[in-house]
Amino acid sequence: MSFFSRFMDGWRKYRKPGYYEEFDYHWTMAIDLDKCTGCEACMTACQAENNIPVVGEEEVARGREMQWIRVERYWEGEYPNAKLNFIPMMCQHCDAAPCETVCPVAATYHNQDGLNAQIYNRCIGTRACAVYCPYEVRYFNYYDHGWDSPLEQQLNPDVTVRGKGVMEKCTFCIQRIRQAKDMAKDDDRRRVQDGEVQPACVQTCPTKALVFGNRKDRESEVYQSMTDPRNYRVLDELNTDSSVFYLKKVDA
Amino acid sequence: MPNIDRREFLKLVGAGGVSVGGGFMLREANKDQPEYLIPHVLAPEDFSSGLDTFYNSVCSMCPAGCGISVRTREGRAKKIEGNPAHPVSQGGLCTLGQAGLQALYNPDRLTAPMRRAGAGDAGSFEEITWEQGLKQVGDRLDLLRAARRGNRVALLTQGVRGHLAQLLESFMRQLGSSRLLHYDFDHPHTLYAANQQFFGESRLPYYDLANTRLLLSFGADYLNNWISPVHHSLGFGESRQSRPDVRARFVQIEPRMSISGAAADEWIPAKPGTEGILALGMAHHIVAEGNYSGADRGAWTTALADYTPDAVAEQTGVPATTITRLADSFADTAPSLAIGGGAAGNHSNGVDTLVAVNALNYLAANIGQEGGLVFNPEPAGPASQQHQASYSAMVELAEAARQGEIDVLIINGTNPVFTLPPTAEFAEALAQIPLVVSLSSFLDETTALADVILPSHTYLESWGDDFPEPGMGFSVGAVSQPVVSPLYNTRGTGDIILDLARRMGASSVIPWQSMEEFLKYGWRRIYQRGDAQTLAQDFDAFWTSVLKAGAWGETTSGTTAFSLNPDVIASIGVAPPEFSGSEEDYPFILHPYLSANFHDGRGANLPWMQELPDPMTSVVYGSWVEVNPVTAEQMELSEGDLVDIQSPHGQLRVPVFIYPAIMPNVIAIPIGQGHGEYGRYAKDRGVNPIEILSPQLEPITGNLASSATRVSLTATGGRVKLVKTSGVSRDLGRDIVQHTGAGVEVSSAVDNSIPITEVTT
Amino acid sequence: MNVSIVPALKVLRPAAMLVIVILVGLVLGYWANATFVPGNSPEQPIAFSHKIHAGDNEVPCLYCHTQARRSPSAGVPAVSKCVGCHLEVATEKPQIRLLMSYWENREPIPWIKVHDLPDFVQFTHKRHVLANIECQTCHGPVETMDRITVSSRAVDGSAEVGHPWKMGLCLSCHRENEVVNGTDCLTCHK
Amino acid sequence: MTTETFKLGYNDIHDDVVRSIVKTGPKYYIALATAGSITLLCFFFPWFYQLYYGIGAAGMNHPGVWGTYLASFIFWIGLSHSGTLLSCVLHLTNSSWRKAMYRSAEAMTLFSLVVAATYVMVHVGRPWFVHWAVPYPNQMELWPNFRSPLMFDVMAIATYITGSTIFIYMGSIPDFAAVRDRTSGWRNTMYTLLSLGWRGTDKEWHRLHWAYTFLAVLIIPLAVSVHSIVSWDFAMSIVPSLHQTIFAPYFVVGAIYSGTAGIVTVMFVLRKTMGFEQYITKVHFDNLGKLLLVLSLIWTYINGVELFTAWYSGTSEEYEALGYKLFGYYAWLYWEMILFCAVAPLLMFSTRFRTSFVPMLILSIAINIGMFTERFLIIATSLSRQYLPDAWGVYVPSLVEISIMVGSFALFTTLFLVFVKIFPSVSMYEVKETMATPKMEPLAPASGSPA
Repeated sequence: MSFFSRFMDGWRKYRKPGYYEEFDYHWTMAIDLDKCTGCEACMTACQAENNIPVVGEEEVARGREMQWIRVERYWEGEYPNAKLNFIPMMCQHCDAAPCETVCPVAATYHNQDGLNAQIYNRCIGTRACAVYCPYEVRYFNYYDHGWDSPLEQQLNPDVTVRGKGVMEKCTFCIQRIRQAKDMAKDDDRRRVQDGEVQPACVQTCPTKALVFGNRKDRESEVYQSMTDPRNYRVLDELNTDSSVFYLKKVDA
Repeated sequence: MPNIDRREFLKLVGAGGVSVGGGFMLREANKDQPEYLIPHVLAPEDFSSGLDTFYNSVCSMCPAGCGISVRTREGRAKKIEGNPAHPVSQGGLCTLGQAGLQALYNPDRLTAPMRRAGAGDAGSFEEITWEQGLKQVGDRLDLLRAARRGNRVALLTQGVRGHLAQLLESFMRQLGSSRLLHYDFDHPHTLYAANQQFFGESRLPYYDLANTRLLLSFGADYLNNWISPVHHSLGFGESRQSRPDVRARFVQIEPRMSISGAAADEWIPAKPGTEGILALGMAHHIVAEGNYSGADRGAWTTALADYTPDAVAEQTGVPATTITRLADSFADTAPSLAIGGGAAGNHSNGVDTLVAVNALNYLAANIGQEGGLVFNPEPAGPASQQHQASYSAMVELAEAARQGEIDVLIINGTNPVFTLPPTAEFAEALAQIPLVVSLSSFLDETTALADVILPSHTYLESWGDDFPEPGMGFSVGAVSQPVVSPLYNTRGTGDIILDLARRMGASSVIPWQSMEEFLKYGWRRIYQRGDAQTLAQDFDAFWTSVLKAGAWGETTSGTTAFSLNPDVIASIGVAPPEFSGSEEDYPFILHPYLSANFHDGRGANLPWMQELPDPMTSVVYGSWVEVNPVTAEQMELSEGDLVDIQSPHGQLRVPVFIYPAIMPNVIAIPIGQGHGEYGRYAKDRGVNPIEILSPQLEPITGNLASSATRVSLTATGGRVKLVKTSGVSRDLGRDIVQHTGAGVEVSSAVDNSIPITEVTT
Repeated sequence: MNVSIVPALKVLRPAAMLVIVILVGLVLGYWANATFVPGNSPEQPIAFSHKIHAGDNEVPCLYCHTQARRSPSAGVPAVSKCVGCHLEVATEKPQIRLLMSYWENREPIPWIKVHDLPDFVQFTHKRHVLANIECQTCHGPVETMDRITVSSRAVDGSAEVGHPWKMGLCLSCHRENEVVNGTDCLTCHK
Repeated sequence: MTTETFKLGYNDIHDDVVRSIVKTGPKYYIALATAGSITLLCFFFPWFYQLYYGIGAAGMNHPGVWGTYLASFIFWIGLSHSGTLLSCVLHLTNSSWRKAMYRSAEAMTLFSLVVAATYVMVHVGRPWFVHWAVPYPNQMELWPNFRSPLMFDVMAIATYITGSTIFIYMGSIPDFAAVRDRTSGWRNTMYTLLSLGWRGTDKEWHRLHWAYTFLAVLIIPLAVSVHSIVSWDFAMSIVPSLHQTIFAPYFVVGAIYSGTAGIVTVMFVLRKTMGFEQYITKVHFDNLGKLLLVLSLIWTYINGVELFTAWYSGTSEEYEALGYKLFGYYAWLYWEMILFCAVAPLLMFSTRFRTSFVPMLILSIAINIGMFTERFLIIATSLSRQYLPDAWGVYVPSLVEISIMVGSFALFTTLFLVFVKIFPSVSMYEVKETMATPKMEPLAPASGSPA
């Protein structure tokens, strides 16, 4: 089979709707905005788990902060009826991700588990993905970050420390997913069970507002959440077909 | 091959030679430095390279006492997670708890014992050995003890519970000193006093948020800093959507919207210090409407006569209709729950306010009820609150020091120089004490003034235990074990105290060689409390199982029956709050609040916390003053404008942040920044509002009425860029955070046409 | 008037030859370094011979590298492990004396890492060992080496299989054995 | 045909041009030295600093991950469009007045492309891996992402560079030959090689013309495609105010617009510095002026359309982006652009303006400043106002960026200065074509004896 026909074949396969259905997993997150208190525990958990650097005051002032998950805040109304709504925002792992189409070296792509992968060592730093991402959740390493010794002793050995000129973003804690799969393999199960793997943010959330799991397992908690009548997806009108579901805030 | 003359040939040979060398060097230069594989000499049996080991322990970043489970790899702590088995945290953990790792691996830790260099100024120290340090202190203690002048020794510690508290107690008893003070800036003295008055026990009940249907919070920021935030958050989540058709309603009453206020369904600004009056207004309505039908109804009617909704509305600025509406729903919803604390408790009428809140619970019959107030049994282990020092107690200590009544002051963990207003003149007092010993792990403001520093382990390196206060309605305990071997030449607080005890010749009474040993001794008694089934296994098995589980619990629950002492009813009543400074000169009321990131300032040396956006404002690295938009408009202030904040006792210069949810005559500054010492990350950042607080007291407890300072605001014309991560905090009708009415059916998942296929696991 | 380019080329010839000679020289030098001073076989602090242990005495790999079957990293044995045998075995040999001196001073042996992957590759020994992949598949015929060398020879020592520490080899192997999602980047890079 | 060229004989042309190559005054060296050193100081030095420190040396930040580097890239690509495209079109339309200027125009194309390509390296975070964007078989079994507009870009630009290089080279073979015959020493050798043994036989001329026309036809669609693809780097995103169907034509027009303006500038300079007064004349400025005018009108029209559709859409996103463009942080730049690119060019309605050199020079420079601003605004305004207001921010270029921007012009100048000493910067044979054949003296008196 010639390269071209192989390539075209892959192209068609990739673009066929429901292409991902033949696989075992479709990792999905559901976030209940009615439970989220904006405490930002998820942010620190993520920073600790994923070796996210501290960039310092000057860099934050220049808009170079690094937050794979951030809590956005939106005020509503005026005093005395002012209300503050929080919404955690991280990579939505879109099934139709704009960022994936634009990367010239395919450093970001969609894998068979419904994850939007970012391969640091393949990235050449065109930053096009960050432009194309409507959720603004991709963060760029503008230089090599350092850790004041001995802070570097805390770094997670399972996660690559990114160097300068590389784009990075939320991975749904891929290292934990891999570990869970590894365990499943050990006691030869075909599939990871629900609740066996939790990203750092989900694990730490004090109100349990975040739920993570395999969408394709109908018993899973996340499936229950994403089929909740309150569910919606941010910027759904862009047809990014994202894998992060939000549950509407309830006015009462 | 064309003929080449000699010169040509030599040229070529030369060039060839050079280039061969060049090529050789090229590869030589590209070789990377060798890496080394350093094996163990003797491998510990629980060690396996490349695999995680989890240790359960207890978080000490704040007094809540959450259970944690620390992931370590090859002897280094990598991640702190909530311990699912621990009833307080149940797997959850707050951001400060996560950042405990950076306390352990902080670059600015004290690495060895030190002594003030000569008569040198603060901060210049010389390194000494432990023997030297301990000898210097121990000898002094021994002398004093021998001379029966032990009372000239004072021990000032952060609020510690469990056997360390007991150890300190017996240590001081051996010295014959009564000067054992636990000091936390945010200790809810008024709450304890109020419970003492109302329930007759100076303990905290368990607030059952998980099962309540309506929560009225009078100034208590229960999701952020109040008592046990993580556990409250769990309860909050539990009563929001976790069970089918159960959704509790949360109402927050406070002058400045806190995180809890943002999470609440309704936020009601009431004039600072009038929360108690509001509570009584509601109580009045409940009784008047006949929603309360207890035997003592008559007594209540008379006691609450003055607090008619209209009168209360007049005082609190909350409309009468709101008061009655809340009162009705509070009485009708069962179980409902009212909690009070935070700023509401830090006024001149703090205790009365919180008594009033208790009364509200009493009238709605929430006491001893699931979903209401649940009384705790006696904690299984030693508790500490009876030693908690109020502001006036600290002032007394300072006064005693100035009188020269104190020879030795041992300070453990707490940082009064930072958390006491200058009016207490604590720093000056320290200068009067001949020997100030600090056991802190960091060079904070207080430690900088010490004469000898005996640096202690961080909580991740040392032994200890904890009996959370409040309990969970049943007895809970947990042992905190070292998760990594000590990084530096430091020692555990307990071990230092034990060593000092030996040196002052108290080893007959305090014979233990190490904290671990003492813990085992103490826990043996707890083990003996157990039933036949637990007793069946021997103590060591029990001990290891407690360490493994990271938590220990008992099903014994506190009393449910409660009868109110009639005198209380008669005494009920809340006086209007007193503020320092006249309203003319100081038009604004200062509302200092514990920062979400730094707690009372202890988190300021953690880079993660410094760079974590403040939840409400997204400001990082620094301080700000929150001003109501209307006020700002009147004073022509915009974000980043530098203003001078003048109180009767001091002045601060801070940038303005326009805060949509704060009363027009109130301004708020977060506590936690403004350190003068405390490491590279904390030093010289922002301001510390405590510096300008007036020494306004709550008479019953002697607690500092920290929310009762009036200030004035003057623009300086200066301007700075407020460093924050948020761009624009309005969603401009883009429907990013979507809402729905309660129980209204909205688009179902099918509409989203999510491809879902059956899989069999 | 001469318009042909040939004479012009003639003029250029010496320059051209110079260039050619220099290029050849560079390649030659590079090659010489690669063959005669290879960086992939460093002198170890103790001249430990895999040939004697794994080869002649047929000590199984996992006897010393115990971690390999349950952990991502194979791990080097603790000094105690070596001493365990060498209290009796071959005690008089100079190298063993050297080992003992480390042991007596309670010093670890600073072995130099030979097989080194970049930090962005997350390789796990466990899965490969449990899948019964011969250690030699990637590490070469160690049982024949006195000093460990990154070898590009196949298990049977027959043909070159290409450098074992290049991504291509991982991929081809994953392809042959039809590893589930074996060519997904996230399998090794994260 | 204008009258001046009639005064010239073939030899005059040759002498003039060859002189411009062989005779080098100190002025030239000074110019070259200055340009070269500025290039080093302002372009390469900051770039190497950035390579060492990371892209952080530039002012880019979280919402604004693209900045002046990409703006300059588009600008240079745009500039490149002038030359080749122009000379192709004019060649095919057989308009004689172009012949004096097209060589320099093509040179401009080539060098702007080179500079643009360098800018790609400056822009990306890890230039040392940029070859991964090129499809070639490798042991990693990895290919570039063929769906990516950026990848199209790499292809298109590579092709375009090759195409225009061949085009300019082929066009100048006869002139190389001509120079060859008038030079000696190493120059002679060089031109002998460059001219590939050109004799000037009818056959050669015929083939040259045929191939030349063929290439011209080939390059026009290529040029158009290149800039369409560049525009898709933006238009294929879903960023409000970038996601627009009109972008491809918009960019192409913009490119030719700025390119033509660029030619005016270059021609003015050549005319003054190389003493080509007779070859580059009012006529050229007049015609180019007309062309510029038309282009500016089209450009203005497309801008208007863009604004209208944004307003008409009525969505919060487009609205916000529009308002921000017109009245936001960068508003002053926007109005500057309108002034330079839409209003000022209207002056060219008057023939007097078109035929006067200095004003045309000023205008052409103004237009290119405006066009650079346009490219900058396209990126800056839309990136700072996207879907989630919480993530909004502002991008301000850093000193390094500005210096590199300045340096890139110096780089361009340097290349051009080198060019004029190697290439005959005016196409001699084509100028000759435009001249009446001069009177020939009979070689010998006719002897009356019939054989």
